[in-house]
Amino acid sequence: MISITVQENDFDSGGEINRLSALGGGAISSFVGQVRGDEQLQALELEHYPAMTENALQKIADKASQQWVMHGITIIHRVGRLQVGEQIVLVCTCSDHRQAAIAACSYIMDQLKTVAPFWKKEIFQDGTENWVKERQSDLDAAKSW
Amino acid sequence: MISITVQENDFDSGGEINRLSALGGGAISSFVGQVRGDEQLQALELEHYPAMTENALQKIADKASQQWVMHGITIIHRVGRLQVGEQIVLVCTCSDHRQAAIAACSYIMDQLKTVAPFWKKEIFQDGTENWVKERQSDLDAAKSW
Amino acid sequence: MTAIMSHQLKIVYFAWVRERLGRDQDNIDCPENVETVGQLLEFIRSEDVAYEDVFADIEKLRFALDQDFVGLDAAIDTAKELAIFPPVTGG
Amino acid sequence: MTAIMSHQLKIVYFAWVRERLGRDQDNIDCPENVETVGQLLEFIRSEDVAYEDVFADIEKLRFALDQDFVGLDAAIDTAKELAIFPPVTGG
Repeated sequence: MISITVQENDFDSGGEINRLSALGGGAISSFVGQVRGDEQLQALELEHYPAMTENALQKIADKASQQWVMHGITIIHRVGRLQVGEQIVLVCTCSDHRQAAIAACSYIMDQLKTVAPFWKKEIFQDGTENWVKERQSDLDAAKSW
Repeated sequence: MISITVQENDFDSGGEINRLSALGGGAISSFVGQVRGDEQLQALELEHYPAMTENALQKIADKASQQWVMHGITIIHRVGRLQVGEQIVLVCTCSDHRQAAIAACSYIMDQLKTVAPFWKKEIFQDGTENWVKERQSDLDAAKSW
Repeated sequence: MTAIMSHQLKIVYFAWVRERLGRDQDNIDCPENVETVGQLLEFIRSEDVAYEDVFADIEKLRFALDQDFVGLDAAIDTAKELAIFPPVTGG
Repeated sequence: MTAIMSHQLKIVYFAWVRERLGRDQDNIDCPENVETVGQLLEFIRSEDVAYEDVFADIEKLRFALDQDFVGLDAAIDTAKELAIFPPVTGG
């Protein structure tokens, strides 16, 4: 059961975990990314490529399902303007075994960072803006699998 | 901020994630283990060593805090009789970086499986009982760090 | 009939590529002799100097053809949509 | 005064060790010549045959002295509580 959602609204991480728990796998791993209040950051503007995004996330989830035996995968990624402290992304995986659930969750986050068509613009308290640059550590992490 | 709880009652994974999110780290990883409905299993009886348990969990969390820069760690482990599908354990970690959060969460689960004084008895639908045996794969996982 | 063969291609822009160009898409007639993404970039730069600045450092750009990541040497063939954007930074 | 020196030690049992012994703890007088966990096991086996069966396969047992995991060669010293149990299986 793969569920992919791109939305402006916030999400309920506990509700999503419970939904995957209900599949009875026994091991549920999740990751939540939120807007970190670095320096004078006020908000992030999350842009995406609507025609491509869900398909790109689906492909990542499919690859995870091929690599590990999964009961379910949920990916929720928000777009639009997100204030410091707000949630950005949720990845939740359910498997019979904890190593599979945790590895799949980590794999999905690493791939998402490098192949899902999202872009972050930082908006600072003084009104200046900055498009976030790709990080070599993210590229390395994605290649490590 | 390390929070360790051993309790009979169920827990709210989403509430715990949100509590760590409020620390502002940006990356929150969590793992939930639940009673998997294997074969004719009806319930698990979770026994522990009250005088030792919280201290053992605290030591694991302390070691994780030394290895990775963490904002917070929450460990909740239930004891008593747990029906199939019920939650057993929650580990939730918050860091500035996803790799640290995920690695710490995985590390804590691996250590918990081998050094926290809990014992599981399987209770089957026909009334038979079986104390769960340790698994070599758990010992190997704990040593891999 | 000696009409020059061409096909309609939609180009979509994201993030700072979109901002610097001041628009989020173009619709162009892609001439038949433009076969790859790289050749298409050369073609549109020759058509409009506004692209010069944005496309100056091609290393900083990424491309998707009909919603699949491609490199500069990818054949455009019958694709309907080319996306041009900086490296992704979601998650 | 020629009293034999000894100290009170509480022994607690968990899981199938507790079930097979039919009780969750014992309070014993630990003689002075019993210095290690291993020696203590020998001593209590000699005192009560009920332990024979449960402690037969010592490889299957784990020990904690005052709530810290220890091996058979650990010195009991002034410890107040010894726990005897099978390998842990939580999580």
